Amino acid sequence: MTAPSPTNPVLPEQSGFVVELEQFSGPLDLLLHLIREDELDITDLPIAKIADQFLAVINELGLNQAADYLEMAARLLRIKAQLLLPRRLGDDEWEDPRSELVRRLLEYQQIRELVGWLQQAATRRAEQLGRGYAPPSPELPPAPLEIELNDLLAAAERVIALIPEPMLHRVVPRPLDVEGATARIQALLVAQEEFGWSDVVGARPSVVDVLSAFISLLELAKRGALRLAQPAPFAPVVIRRESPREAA
Amino acid sequence: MSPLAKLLEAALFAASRPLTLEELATLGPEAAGEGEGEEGGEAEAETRAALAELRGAWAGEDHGVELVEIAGGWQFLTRREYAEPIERAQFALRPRRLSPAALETLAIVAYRQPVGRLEVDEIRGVDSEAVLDKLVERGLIEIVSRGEGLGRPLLYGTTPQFLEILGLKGLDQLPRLDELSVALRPPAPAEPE
Amino acid sequence: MSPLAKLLEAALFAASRPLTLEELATLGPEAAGEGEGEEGGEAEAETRAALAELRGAWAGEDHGVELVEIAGGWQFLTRREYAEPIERAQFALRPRRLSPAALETLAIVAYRQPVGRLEVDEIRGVDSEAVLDKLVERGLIEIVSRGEGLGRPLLYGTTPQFLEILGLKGLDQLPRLDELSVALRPPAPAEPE
Repeated sequence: MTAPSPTNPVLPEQSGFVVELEQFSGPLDLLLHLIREDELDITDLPIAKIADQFLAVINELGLNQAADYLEMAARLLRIKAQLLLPRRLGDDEWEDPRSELVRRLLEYQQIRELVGWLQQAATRRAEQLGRGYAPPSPELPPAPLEIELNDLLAAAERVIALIPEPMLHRVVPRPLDVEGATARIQALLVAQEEFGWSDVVGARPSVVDVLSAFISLLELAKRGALRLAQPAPFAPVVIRRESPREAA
Repeated sequence: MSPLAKLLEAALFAASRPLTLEELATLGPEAAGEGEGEEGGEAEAETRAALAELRGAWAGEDHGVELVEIAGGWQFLTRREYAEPIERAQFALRPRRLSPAALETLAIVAYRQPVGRLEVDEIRGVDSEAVLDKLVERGLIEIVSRGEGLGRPLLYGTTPQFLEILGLKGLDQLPRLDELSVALRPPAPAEPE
Repeated sequence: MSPLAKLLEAALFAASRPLTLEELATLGPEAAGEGEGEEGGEAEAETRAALAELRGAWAGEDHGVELVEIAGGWQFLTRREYAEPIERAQFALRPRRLSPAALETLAIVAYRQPVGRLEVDEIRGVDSEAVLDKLVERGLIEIVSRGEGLGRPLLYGTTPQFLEILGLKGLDQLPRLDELSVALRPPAPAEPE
């Protein structure tokens, strides 16, 4: 028996990996290898022989720590034992204990055949190269939004911290009234070129007011209707009307 | 060439993946300044005509790249004879080869889709979770639905990118199972394990 | 075109960066099988000639793409008049149908809103952060509030656009859960984690 020797160290804790490193992609692959090597008839497997060989190989390769291989070894030994049991002559009910394994082997063999086909197709496709370099388009408009969502949410939290204590713990009972906030901001945008946070939410905002306002500000900034700026860290946010093609 | 054909040429040349007729049709009429307010069907017919024109122009021509039908769409690719020198000059890299485990898993997903992990495990005889995850990550398979039964398992199917890396027009170009030397059993009627 | 010009075309198309004349010259003679044992100067002259030939083939009004010299290197560029429509179509080129994963997530949000990511993860059995982000980006869901508890998780709800796309007047027009064949899990009775 000439099992290929492993070229890579075995990593017992990652059985999926072991299999890839070795020449065999799993216990079924190993079984097929043994069958092919000895030119055995797959539909009339000499189980005792195969089981012994299988055990020897997985010991040799250190695969006896991989669960998938162990399970197969156990299965082979069970079938071997079942075949040793005497059976009554002319028992129509008798089912060959090998049949399930044979079915799986045949199925797996077919998969291996498909693998060969896929590999060829992939190799052939790799003979043709696709477009490599896509130059950045000079036509791309600059991104309208300059503030990260996370930054803004962090800012929102800071704002919320200013809200009177009891309100903080109240569950927001309904979806935020973003529409209302949006309408308000849009009205302000029409009236003024630039305004501040408190113009939007008023002097004593609720949590709902604050979050609604922030979400609509975000949305409007994303659409390019306005620009948000903060002159300095923790400084009040300035909301400015965004006019298209503005020469700043 | 017509303006639309030239536009398609430009789009296909710029893209690093195949573009489908549907996608090309979104470029169409308005962009090329032809017609107005037409329905989707009309735009697609026009695109189809322009595509045929473009194909015609490229079929006879003598170029280093060619227009190829692949993965349900169209893509410019270099002619086979040039990949080797281009790679040798290190101007481009060929895609990494897939491991046997990955190909096995792909084969099973391709033929049994939609298929759950347990079935893949059973056919391969090994735990395939990591391989499936990697294939999802590489965009070659995706979760297409959920099965019935316990835990409503995720079911996988192949993506257009799977066809792309194999250079296939569609799944129907895969070999039929009865063309293989061994026959695969039909999908099992829920066998008790 | 000469073999060398075709090779240059393929290389310029496939290269992951613009290529200089010197770089292109390394492809040249041996690969195209022209001349032997020539000096660098000769190879470069040949490459220059082939490049001129290639440029000529792509010049004129009849193509959507042109060969352009930029910053000492050569590259294929989409003609100016086509660049803009292609750029514009980039948005349309994105898949227009939602993936099953996205639909699933959307359904959970629609029926359980306001709902946090952890609950979505738990229901779907996979990490849903990326999907949720994409849905927000597409304007189908939005952050509607923050939940109580550790880290005060973001809670998602559907947007008016979600209803619009589905052609619904309101959320109450969604089919009731018990009308669905595969019902989403009812709210769990506060399971201990």
